[in-house]
Amino acid sequence: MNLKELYQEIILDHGKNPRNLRKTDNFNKDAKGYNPLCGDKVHVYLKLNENKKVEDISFEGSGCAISMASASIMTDLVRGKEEIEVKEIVSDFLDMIKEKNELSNKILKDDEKTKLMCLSGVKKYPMRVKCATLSWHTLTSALENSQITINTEN
Amino acid sequence: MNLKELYQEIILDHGKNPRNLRKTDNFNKDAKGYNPLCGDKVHVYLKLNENKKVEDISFEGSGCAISMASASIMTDLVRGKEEIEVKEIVSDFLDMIKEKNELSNKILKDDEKTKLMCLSGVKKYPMRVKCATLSWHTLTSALENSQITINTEN
Amino acid sequence: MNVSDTKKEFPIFDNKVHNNDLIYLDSANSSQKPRVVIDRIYDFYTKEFSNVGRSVHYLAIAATNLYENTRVSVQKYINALDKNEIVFTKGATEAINLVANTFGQKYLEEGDEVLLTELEHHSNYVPWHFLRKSKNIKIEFAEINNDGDITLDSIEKKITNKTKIICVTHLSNVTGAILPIKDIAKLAHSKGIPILIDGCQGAPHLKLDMQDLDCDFYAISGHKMYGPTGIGILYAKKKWLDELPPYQGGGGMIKEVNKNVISYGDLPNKYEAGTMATAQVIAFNESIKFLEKIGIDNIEKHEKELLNYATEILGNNNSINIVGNPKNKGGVISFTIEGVHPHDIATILDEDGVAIRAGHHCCQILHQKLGLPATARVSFGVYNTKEDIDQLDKSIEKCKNIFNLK
Amino acid sequence: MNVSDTKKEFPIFDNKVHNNDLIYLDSANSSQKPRVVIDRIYDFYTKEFSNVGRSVHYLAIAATNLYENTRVSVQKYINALDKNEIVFTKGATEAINLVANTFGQKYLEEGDEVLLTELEHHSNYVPWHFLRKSKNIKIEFAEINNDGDITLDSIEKKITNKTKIICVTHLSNVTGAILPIKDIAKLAHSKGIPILIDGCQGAPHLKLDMQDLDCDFYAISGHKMYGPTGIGILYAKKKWLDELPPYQGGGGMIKEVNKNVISYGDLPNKYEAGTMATAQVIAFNESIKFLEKIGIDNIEKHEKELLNYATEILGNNNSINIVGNPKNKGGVISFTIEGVHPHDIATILDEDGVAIRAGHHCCQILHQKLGLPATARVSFGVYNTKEDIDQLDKSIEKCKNIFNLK
Ligand SMILES: Cc1ncc(COP(=O)(O)O)c(C=O)c1O
Ligand SMILES: Cc1ncc(COP(=O)(O)O)c(C=O)c1O
Repeated sequence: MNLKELYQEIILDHGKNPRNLRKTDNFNKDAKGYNPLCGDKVHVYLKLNENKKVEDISFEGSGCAISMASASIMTDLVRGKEEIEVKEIVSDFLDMIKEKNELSNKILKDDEKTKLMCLSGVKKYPMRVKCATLSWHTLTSALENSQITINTEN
Repeated sequence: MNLKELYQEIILDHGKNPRNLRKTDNFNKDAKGYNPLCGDKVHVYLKLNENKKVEDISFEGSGCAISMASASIMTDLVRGKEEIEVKEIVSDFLDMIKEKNELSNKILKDDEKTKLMCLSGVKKYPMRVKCATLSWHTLTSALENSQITINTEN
Repeated sequence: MNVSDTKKEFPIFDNKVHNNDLIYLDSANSSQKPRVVIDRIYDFYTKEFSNVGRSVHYLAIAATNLYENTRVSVQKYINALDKNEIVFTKGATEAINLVANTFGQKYLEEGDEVLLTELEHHSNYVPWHFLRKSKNIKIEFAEINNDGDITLDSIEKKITNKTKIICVTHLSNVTGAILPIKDIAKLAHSKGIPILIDGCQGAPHLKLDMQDLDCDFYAISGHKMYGPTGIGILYAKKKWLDELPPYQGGGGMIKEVNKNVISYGDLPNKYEAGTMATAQVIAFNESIKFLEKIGIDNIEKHEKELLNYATEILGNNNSINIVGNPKNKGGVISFTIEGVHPHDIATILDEDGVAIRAGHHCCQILHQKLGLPATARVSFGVYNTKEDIDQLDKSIEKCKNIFNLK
Repeated sequence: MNVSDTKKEFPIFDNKVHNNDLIYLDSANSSQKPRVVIDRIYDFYTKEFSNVGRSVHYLAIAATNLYENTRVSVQKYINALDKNEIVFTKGATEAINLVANTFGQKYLEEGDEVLLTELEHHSNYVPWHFLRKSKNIKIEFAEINNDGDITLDSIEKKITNKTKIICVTHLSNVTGAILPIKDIAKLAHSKGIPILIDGCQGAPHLKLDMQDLDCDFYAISGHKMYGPTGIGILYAKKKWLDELPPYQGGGGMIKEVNKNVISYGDLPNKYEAGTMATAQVIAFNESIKFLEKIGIDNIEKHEKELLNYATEILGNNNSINIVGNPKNKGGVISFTIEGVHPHDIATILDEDGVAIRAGHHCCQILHQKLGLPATARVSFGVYNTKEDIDQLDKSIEKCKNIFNLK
């Protein structure tokens, strides 16, 4: 049953008790994401240190279980990574959600990848893909310091 | 065949050589008629004398055989009539075109009525009824001295 | 026609969704179409198609007559005085834009006020917002009370001597509140203010009598009224249509055109520029006949029963919070479940074939006021049954199970 | 598909008109619909209907995908760079109104000039006239030459440093003249002026390549392109759609709404307020596929053959005067018969099942210039054959007989 794959325990857990749902003190990068059709909102805050390493990452926002869990898992996994690694993880995740069957990056550990793969259940729910990817697109935008609000409608 | 009824010789004759296609000198009533969809135009001029009798009536304009013949026959028939008689003829004609099978006024002579009945062929051509009635509506408007351009669209 | 049999008239219900029967509870979004309407479109295109009004050949004459017949049917259905008070548009949104644009052009000046309510759909707010930007007018919002209701009082409070038009929904697409339109019209007219009704949710479900309501403008969506997409209706009192300028310019709406001046056609042409949605207008006549056959009284009764039944069932569910409790309510229930986001509810219900809507329903002002980013909404049409609500109830239970709720 | 067989694809031709076969020569007014398009509408309403974009249930997702598929098909068909350069409207008239309104708001000021041609349809004149009234701009008309043609030269002559936009038809719906769009675009762009093409008659009959034509705006009518009524397309270069303000306001076109400010959605939503003509857009995909299957080169060739054949036959008839003699001509012939008014011609032809149009064809400027109050017009579509023209010829003879002409 697809629903069981979509709403795995780990998703429900992160959805209900999202990690890193706060605002990083002295963040130096941030971006907002918005899905105008369903009203999901996310604001991602990053603190990169002088070595371009993610010293802290957090988010604020509201949304469905999928979007909250996705943001929660994402922030957990990229903390401590270098900027260039973060970008690789993001693009690997987005590729996986769009077309690939697995993650291919060499940065995350196997158990971390397993955690991330829990989000792959949305692939059967095209309208919910946006929920899973909103925070990731927003993270990219924060890294690029672009001023545009990310809009997953398009 | 309906077409033969529509385009009787008398219609073709009046359509080709419309009587009273000119502008009455010293007219004291006039009105314009217009059919915006097909572009038919008519301008009716009247000279009523002090006894409210039609001393002269004429028209200018362009249009199809039906509309030209109708204006031509109309102007022929109402010349010399009293205003009140003209109104009766007009409403009798319009009733005939719309629903009745014959003319019931007591003003026109039988041969005049026969002439007028030649226009009844349009009854089978709903889109052409407007062509036959445009000049008549315009005559009414001239008598009422209304400033509105008659529009047979409605 | 017996209202309990109407499901059979809708071919869509012969189809399965995820191997389940379709339980369609999203009619406030768009209604399904009865066979008579679909067949009419088919027949028109296969046997009778032509553009209207412009040619004098057989098909064109027939199409023109059919097109105008719908105007008369609508006139009668809503009890308008004149068939030319019926303007065809592409939807209710366009109908409201038409009024905002032309009324704004002619009557609104800097500092003037337009009075809306907090219940309004974006389609009855954004067109007025355009005037706020272009003409520097002000927009005021009558406030909802704790029940999610708009009272006459809340409207009266916001009327000033600058208020130039009052624009309110007939039936809220979120709380289901039915507004006291007749009283609002009386109040407004006593102060010389015209009123516009967003009738999107009113038209398919309530008796429409323009003489009784006495509103100046009433906007209708065809596709929510068992009609095709791409057609809407603006009812407006003739004096407004005579006085206001045209909205769109093009073929069919003119009288005479030359290089320096243009004169506009009479009603109804003045507001129907270009080739209209001919087939849709013609098929919409079948929607009206369909509604007439069932009878609006029967529809109101049927939907009230469904509403009561659903309210009882959902109300008995501890996890469910129904949004608003208006005195007079139509067949719309918005709700939230503590601990489950509306989008997750919608996805889980969909797996059982139960189609509902989740989101802000184009009513962000209201959701902000309620402090809710989104709600789940069920809404009824003639084809719904109590069994549909039983299935809804079961699927909501499933939803709670998945989210480990009691 | 062989173009000579296409008549069979159109169910309308199974019907009789006044007991005669239908000879449809009024495609410039509106085209007939192939079975694939009609069936698609039927199937969509009976099996798949839902509103697009707003709900997350199964039917809504499917409808949204189908709707967006049409956008991509249109993009490819006209070779636009980006699918978001395709805006769905209710018709070409609305598309032109959209541009006139938004471009006018943003870029036109008192004294500015808009350059049209004497060939323009009212739909490409009245929307600009509105700006003449509201903004005090000027409208100039490039003049036709003796052949009823618009040359590059006649456009160049009227360009001044006040010219802000040039709006021309692709193919005249009266003389059939095909305008040198590519050259006009080059000329205009060399002076920094954008151009809008009224593509109503171009789109169904000519190869469309937005990169080659390089126009800024291109307006299309779905119903003239073998598609349903109630749908049109505005192609616009992305930079314009990004820069111009929205046209209609309502649900679906917003980003965030609160009581004081509203932000608008990104493309394509920004210009698609309210519920769109969902079924029509979805079915229009079949029109595009139908055209692609035949191939636009084959269509151009077929219609050119018909044009040549008809021109020869009508040209041999002494009583007939063909209007205009443009160098490059599409499948439209307007004519007059000395001594028979066009409306009488149309009525007499109709009795034989031959459907043509008579009147000013929404081109009063041109008819004034030609000194003709009305003309008769035959226009071709993929389904026409040489036999149709033979019947036309016979019926014209009958017409002359009735009017006692030689
Ligand atoms: C050249 C031209 N422009 C514009 C239009 C208007 O198109 P529509 O009526 O589909 O909006 C037409 C069709 O009547 C046309 O032939
Ligand atoms: C209350 C209300 N107003 C306006 C609209 C807009 O109607 P449409 O999208 O048919 O133009 C809707 C439907 O979404 C509605 O529910």
